[in-house]
Amino acid sequence: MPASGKRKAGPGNREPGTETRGASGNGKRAELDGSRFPGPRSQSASDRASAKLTRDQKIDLYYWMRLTRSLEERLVALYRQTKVVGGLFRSLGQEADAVGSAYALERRDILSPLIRNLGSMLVKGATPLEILRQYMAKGDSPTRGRELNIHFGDTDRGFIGQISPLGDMVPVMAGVTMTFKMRRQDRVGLVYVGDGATSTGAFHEGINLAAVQRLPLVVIVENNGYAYSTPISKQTAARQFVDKAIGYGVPGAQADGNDVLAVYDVTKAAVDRARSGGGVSLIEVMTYRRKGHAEHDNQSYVPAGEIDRWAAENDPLDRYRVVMREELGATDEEIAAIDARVVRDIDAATDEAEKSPPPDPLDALIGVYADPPRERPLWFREGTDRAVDVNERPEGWGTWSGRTGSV
Amino acid sequence: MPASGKRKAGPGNREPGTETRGASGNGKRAELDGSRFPGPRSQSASDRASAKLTRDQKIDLYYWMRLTRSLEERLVALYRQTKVVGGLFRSLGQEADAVGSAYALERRDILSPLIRNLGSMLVKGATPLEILRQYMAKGDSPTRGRELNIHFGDTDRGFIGQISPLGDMVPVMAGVTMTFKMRRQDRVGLVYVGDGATSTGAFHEGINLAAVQRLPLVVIVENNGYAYSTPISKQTAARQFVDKAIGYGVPGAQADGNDVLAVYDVTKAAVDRARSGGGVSLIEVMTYRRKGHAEHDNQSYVPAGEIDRWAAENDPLDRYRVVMREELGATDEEIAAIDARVVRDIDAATDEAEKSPPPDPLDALIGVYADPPRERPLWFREGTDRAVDVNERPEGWGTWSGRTGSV
Amino acid sequence: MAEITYLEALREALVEEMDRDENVFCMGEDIGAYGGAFKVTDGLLSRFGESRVIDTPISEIGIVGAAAGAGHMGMRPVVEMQFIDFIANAYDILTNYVATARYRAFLPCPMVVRGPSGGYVRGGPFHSQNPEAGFIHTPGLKVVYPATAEDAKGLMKSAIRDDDCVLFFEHKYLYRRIKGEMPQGDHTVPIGRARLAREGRDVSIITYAATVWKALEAAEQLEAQDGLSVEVLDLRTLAPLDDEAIFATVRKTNRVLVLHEDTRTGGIAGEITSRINESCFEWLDAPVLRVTAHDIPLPYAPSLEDFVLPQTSDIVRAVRRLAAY
Amino acid sequence: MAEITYLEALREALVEEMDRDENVFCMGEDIGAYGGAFKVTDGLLSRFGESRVIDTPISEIGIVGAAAGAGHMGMRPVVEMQFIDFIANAYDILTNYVATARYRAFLPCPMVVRGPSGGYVRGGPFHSQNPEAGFIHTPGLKVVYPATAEDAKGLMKSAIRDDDCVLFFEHKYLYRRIKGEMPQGDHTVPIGRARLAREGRDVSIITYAATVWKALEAAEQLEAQDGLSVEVLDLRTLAPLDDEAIFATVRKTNRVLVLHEDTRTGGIAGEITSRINESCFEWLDAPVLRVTAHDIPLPYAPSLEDFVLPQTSDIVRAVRRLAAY
Ligand SMILES: Cc1ncc(C[n+]2csc(CCOP(=O)(O)OP(=O)(O)O)c2C)c(N)n1
Ligand SMILES: Cc1ncc(C[n+]2csc(CCOP(=O)(O)OP(=O)(O)O)c2C)c(N)n1
Ligand SMILES: [Mg+2]
Ligand SMILES: [Mg+2]
Repeated sequence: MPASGKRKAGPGNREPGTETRGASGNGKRAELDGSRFPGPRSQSASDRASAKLTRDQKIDLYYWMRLTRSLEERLVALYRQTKVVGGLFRSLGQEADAVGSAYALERRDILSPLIRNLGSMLVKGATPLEILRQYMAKGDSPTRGRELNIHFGDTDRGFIGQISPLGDMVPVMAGVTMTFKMRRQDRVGLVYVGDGATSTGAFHEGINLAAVQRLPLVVIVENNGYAYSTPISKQTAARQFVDKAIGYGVPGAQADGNDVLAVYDVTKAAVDRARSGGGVSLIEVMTYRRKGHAEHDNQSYVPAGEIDRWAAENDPLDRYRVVMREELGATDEEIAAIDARVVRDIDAATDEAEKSPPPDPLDALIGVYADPPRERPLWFREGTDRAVDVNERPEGWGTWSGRTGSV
Repeated sequence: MPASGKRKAGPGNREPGTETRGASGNGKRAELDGSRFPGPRSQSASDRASAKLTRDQKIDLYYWMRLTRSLEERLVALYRQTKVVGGLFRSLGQEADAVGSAYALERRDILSPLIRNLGSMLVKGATPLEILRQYMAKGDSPTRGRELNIHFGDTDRGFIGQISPLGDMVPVMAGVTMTFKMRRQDRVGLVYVGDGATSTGAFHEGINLAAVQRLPLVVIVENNGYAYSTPISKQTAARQFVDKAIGYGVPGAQADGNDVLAVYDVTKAAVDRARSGGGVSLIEVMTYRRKGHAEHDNQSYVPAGEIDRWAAENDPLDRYRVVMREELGATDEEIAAIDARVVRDIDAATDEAEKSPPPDPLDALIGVYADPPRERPLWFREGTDRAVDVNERPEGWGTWSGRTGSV
Repeated sequence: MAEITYLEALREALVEEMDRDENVFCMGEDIGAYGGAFKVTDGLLSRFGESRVIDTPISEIGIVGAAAGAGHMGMRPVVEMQFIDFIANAYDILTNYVATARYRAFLPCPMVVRGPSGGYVRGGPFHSQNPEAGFIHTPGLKVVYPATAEDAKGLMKSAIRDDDCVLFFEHKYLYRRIKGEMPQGDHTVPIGRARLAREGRDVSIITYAATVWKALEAAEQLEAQDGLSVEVLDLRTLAPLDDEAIFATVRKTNRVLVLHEDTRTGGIAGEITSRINESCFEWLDAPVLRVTAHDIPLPYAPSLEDFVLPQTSDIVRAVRRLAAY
Repeated sequence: MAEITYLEALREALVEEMDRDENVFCMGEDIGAYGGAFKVTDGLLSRFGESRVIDTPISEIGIVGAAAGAGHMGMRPVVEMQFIDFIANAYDILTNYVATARYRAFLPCPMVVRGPSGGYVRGGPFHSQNPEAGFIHTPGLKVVYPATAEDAKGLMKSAIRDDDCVLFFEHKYLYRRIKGEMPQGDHTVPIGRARLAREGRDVSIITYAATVWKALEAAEQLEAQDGLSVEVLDLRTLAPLDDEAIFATVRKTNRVLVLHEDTRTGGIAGEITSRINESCFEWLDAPVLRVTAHDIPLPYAPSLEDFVLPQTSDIVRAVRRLAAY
């Protein structure tokens, strides 16, 4: 596999935050634990799971990464037009991590995505139309306007929407995979946590419970260098996140998160292990968050040059295009055709999504419980079908006595 | 140090639960991490911190262990006389762990004991009289009858009482030691967690925060084989609790928890490290809980013979008496004199404690807040100075219509 | 039929539901080999095996979260908090994840979180709590708290069959003190329906759990000593509240005492008072009064615990005041 | 003097208190280099340095627990929840450890837990919460929730100086929309004291935080359109409640609306209604009514959020009903 060197981290491609990590340690990297399954780098090219992917499948990986990136770019445009309600979260530079890992699952498997796993959701069958409607808080969005951005799921297609409190999806996915095990189903679960979320009690309790129960669960720690503004050196004193595997007694592995095939390989190995009764694995994928936590974040806390270096030297799409050309013999035309298809798909979805109406206010009352299926409107709302009088909002409250500041 | 072989685990002295541990691993013990400070076994006898203890201090260690055990035995007698209010928790077989570790602290240092750290509290200056009053819910007990058993503290003497929710003391002690660091005080904190409590989110968040901040905190995991009825194989898939140190990026060490000098040595090393700015350490002490979780627990879940074996072959007092005779030249008379002194101390304290009155009901109103310093009794209590009419209790509620079962 | 205790009634409900539906399973700390701190799940392990009676690490977040995930997949988990006090550790995942799952994600989340609750047992501040108020406040959760053995069984069976999360508070003082004869057959008690524990004309006491028995005791005293006829309404379900039953007793006696063991401020009595106020203001001949615990962490010594918690004599005093109003 | 925003007022309070007392320090996620998600702590790091402005891992239990430990040692920590919604993760350590420390162990536990709260900002179910009810219910905690910039500053300074734990809810909708002129000098506002935001004779609205502004807007409308004189009481402190101020306004107008943004069942309105009932029953000419959010996890789409939350027109309707009663 001649291009494998290209997939290795380049010179500018140092791991995020290495200058401060291991602050409390001696700087030495931990010995790899013998019980860890071999990571992709220690395998010969033909042993890699990705060696078994067809050319079409490998091209597919590019399509999903491209779709992820372009869809987010469309969302940026809509955000600037104030059509997105609330914040916009990017996964720029992390597309390989999301797509490569999700691609290692079967349809019957279930994953729980995070805010930067748009790519995982697309691979699992979420559509651009759903994403666009969701971000624009439309009435026919997957959550009917109840939840924001990509917080939605579909157990049939195999993804469960996250909630905001970080770490909570780990115990939830322990329960999902506990069910697989109890029912002797041939299914696997995958849950993502950010470097930041590894500090939460929920992560700890969830992975520990899953490990003890030997559940078919893969836990991917996405080390993208930051949690909001917090660098990993302030998140953990561990020399690497994969070291946490040892404390839970589960195999651990690291992968270059900007190498889609490496991510696929390492995830596939863990998924196979889980499927064959080998229990939990913890994978650290090394990547980098090139945009702010959300669009409003100006990343003032990032050292000068760091982002540019990652963009210039370690973009997952750039890197994969090299692989496509060199290993798959893809031509510029073939790649351009995929890019064009992505744009068409997104254009069509955008047109469609923009047409959708906002939710009917009264839909708010439906489905807090299975029984009763509908809440009664409070007495002061009886006879009204919405909350806000037409003329109330523009003046707004907070304007009283000229006390309004600028928003 | 000729007796060092004796302090090593004997044949019956296997680590608790080894038959099931590492269920998900390959049974291989993890390589010791190079950054761990050397445990006592790898040190030559004269390097050990305990080599610097005077003979009196070493005799002292026996006094504290003996006092711990005998005081608990007295509590058992009082419990059988129904003079103890609520449950009784024993540390039988774990006295070395508690005493040896606390002995490594200075008076200005602060520790946070658990339910099986009566010995630590005694070393830190808690008195038998306080313990007895506390267990009997007396009005002049350290918490004036508000909290049970050994849940009390005194920051002057350097211990902070635990609360029941497990793990919570770890972040609290992170805050205590954060203060030491901020004020540049030459003080160290020590917090105990059980094998069971390592599974809690509070433990995880607390030790991780402390590790990142390089706080002068020693975390001792007391592996006594069980959490209530749960064996360690159902608590963690890790091959050993000390492995968790790696995931937090802190040095870890293990010690034979039934060897009071070994516990002292390993703790002293961690305390010295903390004091000199080296941050958090995690120590696993291997011991065994010979009584049930509390007195009511009949330990039906314990494999036959396990308790007897630990009692016969690995009692920390028995083992230390050998050391005292062989290394310190202690005579049977000298040891008997200490035992007698302990009994006298406890007898006197018991007589005194039994005299104490129960709390005045109205004391319940004092001190929920600094301001207001006292709650007002609810209107239906105005003019009364207690809650229960003399004749109300005997009939009691729950007797209605002959529905009372046995208690 | 022989009477069984409140605790045995709970166990019977678990066994029957696990027999009936293989999706029902139990999970918690020390519930298997040991049978639970109070032995509620005693015998379940040998009957149903390790895969349906799961001993877990000490991880309330983990257990509750896992139950949610299993619930999404069609299981019906019953999880134990060793003491209900430790439900505080799972507050986030219960109120943020579980309670909202159906609404925000259309995910079913059937599960029961059960545990020994309440005081009067010298358990001190962390083994005596009544944390219901914090959950009644959360849309998406249901909350039950039975006072009788019959209701313990019938509500547990309904809770397990409910398609949403039910918090099941069991009063540990009642576990072995209260007995009842179980109705034959598949005995369920509907969630959301109160029970008239005693009929009366003069004053209503609205309460639940252990204080139902205190109210009944006070009612007997008041009848004997004052000739007062006191009605006692046992709420049984705290969320959703049975407004109909509450309003009916108010309209009947026109004098209401709300009684609970929980601390006063922010306790459920406020909510009940508000609803009565909004819907039955004209029927009130006296203010709705509350008898509750003091706003104090529950101390452990008997003299202190008795002082902080509501007692029968307090109820007697309050009812007399209402009757004389 | 120039006006400053509610948010700037909070920052001023932090800076002044950190200047005044070296034991005051701040701790939280992204509060240092980034200055906090809403920039409340912007500039503190450069002014006070890393040892007094501490960026932490994502660990609400850890942060709150550490604050408690530091408080025991004489420090005065101010910890930020990035959104107050995440205080749910610290529910155990706050309600079990912190709230009881003084009572059960005579340990001082001064600390402030502060964070952006409340809705009307399209934040969805986990960035819009008003979790005050769960804490008002806990003896040992104090709870404040200011509506004005002056109170934001004055209460923050008092909270930091308080010897117990104060939960400080900051309404994120008000951060940059509300301005005020700060009184000269060491401006503190006492905890436990309500503020008469508007005097009136006919109906009282008792409320706090963002809905104070809605109440004032409704009052103006009602005056203009109906000639009604509406009094607005801004509670400012929710625990302990200012009974005196509450009872005074009830006795003055005899008609009361309790208004809050929080969900209805188990919200603080119930508690207030109960207290009014117990202490001012004879003064009431109408039932105490509530305007609150619906009992629904707060949805994100504007049309849905507006429907679930209380709006000015609801208040107008409710006051009219009270006035006509
Ligand atoms: C329990 C909890 N605390 C705080 C937050 C606020 N918050 C949202 S995202 C975030 C940073 C997450 O960082 P990381 O886990 O590394 O994921 P990334 O955004 O880098 O993918 C924080 C602090 C939260 N959502 N949940
Ligand atoms: C958060 C929490 N969950 C459950 C309990 C109930 N509980 C009390 S002690 C105990 C077992 C503790 O085991 P371990 O930590 O190993 O300590 P040991 O008793 O063995 O010293 C349990 C489950 C608790 N106190 N706190
Ligand atoms: Mg990150
Ligand atoms: Mg243990």
